[in-house]
Amino acid sequence: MGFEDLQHNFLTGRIEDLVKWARRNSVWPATFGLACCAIEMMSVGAADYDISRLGMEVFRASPRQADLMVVAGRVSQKMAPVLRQVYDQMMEPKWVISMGVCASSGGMFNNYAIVQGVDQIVPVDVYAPGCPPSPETLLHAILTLHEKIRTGEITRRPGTSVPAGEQATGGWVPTVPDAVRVATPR
Amino acid sequence: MTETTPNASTAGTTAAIHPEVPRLADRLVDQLAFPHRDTYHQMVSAFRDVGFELCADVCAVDYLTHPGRTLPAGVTPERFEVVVNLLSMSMRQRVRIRVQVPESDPSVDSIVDVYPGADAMEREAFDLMGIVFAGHPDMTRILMPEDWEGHPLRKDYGVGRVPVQFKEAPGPR
Amino acid sequence: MDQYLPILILGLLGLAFTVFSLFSSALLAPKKKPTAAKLAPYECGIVPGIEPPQRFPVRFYLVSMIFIIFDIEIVFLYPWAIVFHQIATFGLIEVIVFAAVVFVSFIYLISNGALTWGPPKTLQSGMPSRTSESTITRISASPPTPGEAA
Amino acid sequence: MSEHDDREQAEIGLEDTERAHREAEERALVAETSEGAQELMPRGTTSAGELRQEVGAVLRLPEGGYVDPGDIDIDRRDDQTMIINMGPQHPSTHGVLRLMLELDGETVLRTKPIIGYLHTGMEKTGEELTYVQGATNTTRMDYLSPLHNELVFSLATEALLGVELPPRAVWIRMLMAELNRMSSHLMWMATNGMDLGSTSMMIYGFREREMVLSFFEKTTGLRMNHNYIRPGGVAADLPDGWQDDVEVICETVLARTYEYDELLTGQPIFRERTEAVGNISAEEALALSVTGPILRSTGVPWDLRRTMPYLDYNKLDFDVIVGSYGDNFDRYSVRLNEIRESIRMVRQIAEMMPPGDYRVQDRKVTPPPRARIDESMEALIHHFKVFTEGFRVPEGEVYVAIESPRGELGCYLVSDGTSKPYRMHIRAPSFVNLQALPLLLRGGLMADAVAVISSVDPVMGEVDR
Repeated sequence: MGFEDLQHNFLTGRIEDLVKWARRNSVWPATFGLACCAIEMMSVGAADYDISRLGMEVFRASPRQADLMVVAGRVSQKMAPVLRQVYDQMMEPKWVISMGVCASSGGMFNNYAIVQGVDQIVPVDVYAPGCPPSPETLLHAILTLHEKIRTGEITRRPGTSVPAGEQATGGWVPTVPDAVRVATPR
Repeated sequence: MTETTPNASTAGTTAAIHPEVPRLADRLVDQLAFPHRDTYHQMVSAFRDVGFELCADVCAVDYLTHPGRTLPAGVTPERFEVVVNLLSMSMRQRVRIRVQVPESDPSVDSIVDVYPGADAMEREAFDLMGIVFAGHPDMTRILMPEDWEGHPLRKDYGVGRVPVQFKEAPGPR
Repeated sequence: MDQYLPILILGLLGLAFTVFSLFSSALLAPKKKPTAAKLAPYECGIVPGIEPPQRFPVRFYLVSMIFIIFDIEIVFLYPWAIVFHQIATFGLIEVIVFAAVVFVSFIYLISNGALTWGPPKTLQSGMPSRTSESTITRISASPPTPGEAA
Repeated sequence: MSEHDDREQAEIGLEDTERAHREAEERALVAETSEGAQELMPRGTTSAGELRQEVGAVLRLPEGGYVDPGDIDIDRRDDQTMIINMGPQHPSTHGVLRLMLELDGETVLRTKPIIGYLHTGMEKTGEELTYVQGATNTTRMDYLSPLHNELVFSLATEALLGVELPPRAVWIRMLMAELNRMSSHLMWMATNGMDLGSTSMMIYGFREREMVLSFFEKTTGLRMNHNYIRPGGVAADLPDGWQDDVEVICETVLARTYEYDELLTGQPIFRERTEAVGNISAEEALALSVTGPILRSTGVPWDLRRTMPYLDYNKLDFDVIVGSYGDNFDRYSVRLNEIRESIRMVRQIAEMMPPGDYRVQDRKVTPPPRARIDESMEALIHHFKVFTEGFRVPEGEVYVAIESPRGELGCYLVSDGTSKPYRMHIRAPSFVNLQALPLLLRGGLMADAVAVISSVDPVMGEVDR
């Protein structure tokens, strides 16, 4: 019974995989429903498309207890600083799913009132297309996020130096754009 | 000055519930009224006393790029127009009061003391079109952020369209 | 002596678990200097400009009083539960008397209006027990006489 | 000694700059999300008129009556009350509504709804799109009943065009509008149950709503934002076998409404939180221009489908549900029974659905069927013209109002003869119903505030447009 026959199990797994497995299966979304996509997000939370099988059943209202912010809906210029404030108040590690084309790129409302893409305010991990994305699309986006967490890298390989200006917190820290209110051309 | 004075007699057409109710298209000729800016408030309270219980809608229209609209004789077309939509439940009728507001002094009397429900609609007309309602208790913006300059729904206000970049746009990261 | 060993182990395990869970978040969570936004009070996304007042109405204090009364009562029940078999009937009567005494203070608090919050319900008097059918009227499509008042 | 003092000075100096820096950062943070004059100010700095609005004292003053802040003043001094935000990101505000409340302990004294956090400039976008594309823009306003928005925009366009619809198009529109009313009220039952603590109601409500949405997906291709009702008729005919789907929906949802009745109405908690909470009288509702289930719950029998019928509603036999006390419980029973009325109407529509065309055959308004394009050049030109430049609407202005699940939904359309609306203003019922909140919340508890907001059923998409 050499070392090779040992199949991969709890004992032989690395602690990083354990932490990633724990994080992936208990991502709690913060209720950030803005517009029509919020209704589809609620129906994903309800009985028919049930995300509690992915460990995301409970929608935490306060960002202090949430890991994932699903930006569901169009982000107006008045809402941008509030969205940024809620994102800043979320505890690390945190992720963002930009649900729907309005959040991802301003969608069909290319005008003065809508921020053309929420990635000008917060770093986005997964974009879910659709207007509104059907619950299956949102589930697919959530599974893509799980995949991203699973293959993401937390600890830093020994010997790789910390890039200048970044704290030594492993490869996890996303760079946050500093724009808060994005002035679209008048 | 052609003003259709509101009187009970013109209120006969109650839509009785019989199959041959007049078709929507031909019943749509609502009562229109074109008061002058000074007699606007007095006409609104006159309509209210006659029996128009509910003020359905107050909105503003900017006629900068469409001056040639059909107006009854004697009404001088101005740039802005405040449109008030009153509804009478007892007489089952609507009336649309259209007031011309000049561009030089875009202000008109507020009807909040006659119809308290018009408070938010007037704030929206002020916010998006820039028409000040004199006597309104809380004349501030309602939809746009507080430090927003300009009134977006005016015709000379750009749509603010961000040109769609087809080339590989440098992402924030 | 050996009968106390399980209690000791249990105590140590409890201690170990609390210490581990305290330091595990410090061990595993990313280290970031808390920014001003994170330290700001969370009020539904808005950073409040007006400082919350330090004075709170007395009602909140009364509710905490009720909690403390029953909390202490429970604390006394634990030792009683352990020796319950030895002091069978006497123990039962004694604890009932104890609970009654504590309950008297609860009655006093209720009579003082500790739990009656908010406004008196205006429509309460003379309100028949309503079902979703009882308080609504149905107006069917019978052709009304012209000019029927709303 | 002095070198010790210098270090101390330096430290204090450092501390001051540190604190000054932190305060500056703090102030910048507050400035970012504050809305200045739109917010609720402490009582000392608000004007008497604004104070009256925030307290919800609405009824008209006797002529020449003067309001001195003294009598509105609540017997609490300024420093005992607390002004808090029930802000844009809140589980119970049904979207991004921000309510600033002045509280004395748990009792609400003053309220000021601050909206605009979902302002999408749809009326400006409406002026950019042609009449054919207009419905896609308005359908995203009230995203719980998108078909009603499309219906009001199409009715306004057709009123300007003066075009006559074939009967089947009219009846398909009525069918879809009533099904949409059912799905919107089911959604309201779900979120209202959740707000009052019965999370099982949320699951049941969504389960029934999924059935209606699957029928929508089968007919229009999308679960929401369908762009199905267009000026000139509907986009596509009903799928075959639609009668059985509609019959299954009606039967199941009708049986389920009695289950909801059993689940909620008898429950003492539900009763305690809805009876005599958020009262509004008929005069106050009319003064505040409130329409829809809230107005009907106060006893005013005003339903546009009955009193000012559009489409063919006068040929349907249905009841207008009217409450008596005007509190939360009445609004709940009005909406619950409106679901049953909608089911009755859908069944009648299913029986009396006329055959024929589902859209106007005038090729200037509606594109020709897809197959015709390959055969005739003229059809190709019509198809190309309708979809690129759109059809021209004669110059004029019109106001059309229909009964959406939330109240009177009106569309004021001004056209200048080109193929794009000159001005499109949508009279959103939630926008006006929301202004009744200061009156409804005054004097109630914080928990009642949650129940009242959910009973007003605002949809922020149509409030902020």
